[in-house]
Amino acid sequence: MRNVERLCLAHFWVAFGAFLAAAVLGTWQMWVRSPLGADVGTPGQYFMSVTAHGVAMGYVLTTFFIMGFGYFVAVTALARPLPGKAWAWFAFWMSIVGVIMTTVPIATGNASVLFTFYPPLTGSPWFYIGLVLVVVGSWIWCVLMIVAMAAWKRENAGRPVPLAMFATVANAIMWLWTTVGVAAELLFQVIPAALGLTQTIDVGLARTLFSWTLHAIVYFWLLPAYIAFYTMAPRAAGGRLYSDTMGRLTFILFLIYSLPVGMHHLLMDPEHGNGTKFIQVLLTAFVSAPTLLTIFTITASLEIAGRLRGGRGLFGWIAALPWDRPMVLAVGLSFVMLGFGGFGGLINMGYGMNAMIHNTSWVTAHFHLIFGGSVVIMYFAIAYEIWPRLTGRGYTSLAPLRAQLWLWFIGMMVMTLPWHWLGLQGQWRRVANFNYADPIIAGWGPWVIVSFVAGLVLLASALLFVRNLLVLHLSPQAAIARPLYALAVHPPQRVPAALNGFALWNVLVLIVMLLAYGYPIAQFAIAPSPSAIVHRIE
Amino acid sequence: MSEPRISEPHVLDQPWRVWATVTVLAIVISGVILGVVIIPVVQGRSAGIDAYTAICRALGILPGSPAEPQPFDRTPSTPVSQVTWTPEVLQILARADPERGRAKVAEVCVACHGEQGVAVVPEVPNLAGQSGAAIYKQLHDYRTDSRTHPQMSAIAKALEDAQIADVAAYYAGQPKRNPDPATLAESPAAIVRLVELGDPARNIPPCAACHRPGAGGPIEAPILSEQDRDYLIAQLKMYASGERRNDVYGRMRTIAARLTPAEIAGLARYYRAGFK
Amino acid sequence: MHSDQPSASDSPFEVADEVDEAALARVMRVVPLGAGVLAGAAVALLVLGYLAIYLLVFIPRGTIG
Amino acid sequence: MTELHPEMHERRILGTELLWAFGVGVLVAATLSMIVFTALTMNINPPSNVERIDPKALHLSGEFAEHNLGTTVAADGSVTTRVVATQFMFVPRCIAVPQGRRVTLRFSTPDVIHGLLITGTNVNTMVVPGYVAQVHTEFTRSGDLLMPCHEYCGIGHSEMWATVQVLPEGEFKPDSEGKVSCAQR
Repeated sequence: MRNVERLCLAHFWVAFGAFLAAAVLGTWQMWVRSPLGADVGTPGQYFMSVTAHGVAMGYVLTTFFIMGFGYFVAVTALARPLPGKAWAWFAFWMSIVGVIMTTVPIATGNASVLFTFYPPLTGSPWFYIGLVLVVVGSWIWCVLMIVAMAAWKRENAGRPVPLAMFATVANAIMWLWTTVGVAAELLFQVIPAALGLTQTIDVGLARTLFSWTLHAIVYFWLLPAYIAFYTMAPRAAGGRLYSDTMGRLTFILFLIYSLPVGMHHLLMDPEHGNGTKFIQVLLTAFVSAPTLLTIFTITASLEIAGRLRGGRGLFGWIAALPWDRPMVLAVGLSFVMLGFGGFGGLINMGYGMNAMIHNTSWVTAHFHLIFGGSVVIMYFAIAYEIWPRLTGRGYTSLAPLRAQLWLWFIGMMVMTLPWHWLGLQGQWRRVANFNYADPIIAGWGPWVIVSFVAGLVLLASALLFVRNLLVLHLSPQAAIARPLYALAVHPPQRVPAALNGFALWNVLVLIVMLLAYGYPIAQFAIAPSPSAIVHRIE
Repeated sequence: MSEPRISEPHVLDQPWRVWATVTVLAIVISGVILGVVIIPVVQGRSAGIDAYTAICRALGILPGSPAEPQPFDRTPSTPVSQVTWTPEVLQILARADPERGRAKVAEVCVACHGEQGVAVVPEVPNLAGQSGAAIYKQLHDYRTDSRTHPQMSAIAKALEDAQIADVAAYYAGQPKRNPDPATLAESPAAIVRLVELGDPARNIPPCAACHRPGAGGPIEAPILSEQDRDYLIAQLKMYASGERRNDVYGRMRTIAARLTPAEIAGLARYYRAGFK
Repeated sequence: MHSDQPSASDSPFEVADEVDEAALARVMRVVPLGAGVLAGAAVALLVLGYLAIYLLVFIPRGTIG
Repeated sequence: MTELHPEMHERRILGTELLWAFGVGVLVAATLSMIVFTALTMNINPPSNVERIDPKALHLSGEFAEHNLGTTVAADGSVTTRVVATQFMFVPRCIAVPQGRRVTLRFSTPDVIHGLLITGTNVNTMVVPGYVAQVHTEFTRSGDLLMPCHEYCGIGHSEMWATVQVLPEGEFKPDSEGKVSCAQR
């Protein structure tokens, strides 16, 4: 096996190993919360599990998957060797060390602060330092992606960067901007407190810095799915990408709008005024633009494929699509979940309306649908699509792959729809148990059980996913039938510099971030909030 | 990336630069005008708040909503404890000297609390391995009469802040004896449940959420393992009746009032466990 | 081909696909009508749902400020 | 492709995308205008109150000292409820509020981050140490409601909730000091 393939597979297996462990924990948590689990587990174990679930899904699965996928794209889309492969391995091992440093305190109950930290609660310093190492590892990946694209551009002056790589670099640059907030929070506030160097924390500032990261990080997780939508799905369906330009514009819009919107996570917070909140709500409304553009462009691309396959009439092309191919099926299921999740997100960003659902199961449902549903199902599809190319082996049957995708879709929908309903009734988040004797809560019980059963379905799907990949490793060698990346209906010959690089957009991000976050952060220097004493969970 | 390439079409690029910048800035500026000026000023007008105040409130420079008058404060009152966990107090605790504390203990405390913090008189708390902050808080409260005791009030009043910290540091440094799991297993399931899970139906949090080392609860929460049984029963009863009230915001008064006498006895037995 | 390149020889994006240009030109006369209607209906439903929740659930629960 | 005027073709594609983008813009504007309209006409805002208070000395402060907590009716008839969120309970644990009257709810915490909502209403705020969180609202229906802590505040978080009694006008009776406590049931 050659080096880059080993590099990609190493990243993917770490990601999916963490995913499987987190899936088990998530299912267990739903059991504990349900009326069936009244005597299962202690709150200490529950919050330990929630911390591990969040860290594994949000930091390990995503970061490792995205790094591995980025290396794959850099080599395949640019058709040139990866620059700095030794650095890539260094970043991998550094991130592995970070994961271990983070996992140990979680497992011993010394870091039950959830993956979103909540200072002035603090856990073991190793927990945070480990996470910093993972982030620094991902920074190396970002630099490698930028270097790879720059090298390609030098060698191919004037030609448009392949969309897959353009999007990957957009994600890398976005991630560099994104991590500034959490890095500042950890390095200047939380880690000194966890080490005992400081005894107090300015909590308002910590929350504001984390909000800087909190929304854009989700787009960092999301972009691989969009890369698959634009560059893989049209070809898998047998068609072409409707518009390459819109693809570029979409990823640029994500870079600009995913960052200055994090304060919509703080709409219910007391440390900011209405006006600064409103500015970011307005910007949040515009972050729906790249997604809505994508929905249209990709649906049009699929329509091309369906009509080429003989579909007629207004909607006849839908039935004509090759739904037996995992990538096409995943895109379809992903879009359905994106629709429901997007609806939940619209409500979340509703300024005052956020009060109706803030920190209820509605929010949990929203991000499980968007990330756990529409994004992770695309991680599956990407894995299924490129695993044969990494191993040189072929699937003997696609049926278990389809079954796994359907199970994931059904499980996610059945789990999250009751959560939306319960959230609307005020079921709150992050609790180890509910008092089902209370008349208000009693009625929630059956729905909590339904979502627990759906959690079992999700667990079955997660196991089947790993099984499908393991089976492939044992399958016979096979030639790969089909190229991966889609052509556009009009493959771009020349594109404006603005759509072929990020200089302009970085300047715009800087300006917008100064406008959106400048005063909200500066206010803590102008009039610091009275600090809170650190509470150590160790 | 910053240097435009020779063969990239710059003619096309110019409008991109201009229009992208104009669009993005127009969106942000319309947000500023709407959110910081129009909405608060209109809201303030209907609530009788002047435009300047409304805009300051929208920015977070002045407290309150642009749409509502701010309520007035109430007069000050007698707090149940004078202790505040400021960095300065934590500094005093951190700078405490266990050796000076040992001398003070030998002079004053030893008669009841024992040299190593193992009580020699009934109904007196064991202090070995107790959290320093907990000891500091109680002594300080005796000194300010937030908590009263025939002997302790007088003793505490004779101590200075730094001496209290020294004594606390000394006892905190005495070896903890971890509860013996075998003894703990003999506790009734209902009591273990109360400790680990609390009672959701009665709104009682688990004891372990605060009273275990490193639980992350209130700073002053004492560690309860190996505590004297009679002492615990007496304190829980005094909390329940309101006779003892130096727990800030009534955290223990509320919980103790919801415990049955049998549970109080069971918890006291549980926490004595392991003390041979 | 460089040895670092995965075996699939997934080539750069220009690799020709199986799409017949004449057929593509034919379907492009209709596309994106179906997609526009489908995506448009879906997005319109989302916004209608948003307005419905705003007016029928949020406002009746009491205004906040 | 070449025989079908690719330029025209490409322009048509971009045209449809622009048309779609215009539609998207209209819908985004529709959602935002709902927000702006209700903000202007009904004074709807997310609860925001940048009012600093020292969490370390909260119990010494006049306003959030123990016996000032709960619901008070001022001389001018305005109703203010003060609640402390602490590990792991709300103080007081039962809150009486009037139905159909403007109420100002004020919260603060001496320790860590908490948050709260009142089921079936729009009352929802984070309680961040260092600040007084404030919600102005009107309870539209009477009855007993739950007020749980909805933000992770430590191992005992799950057992942290209070009850809110929304009392009809006749039952909401302040005592001589203007205080209103929960009805014993």
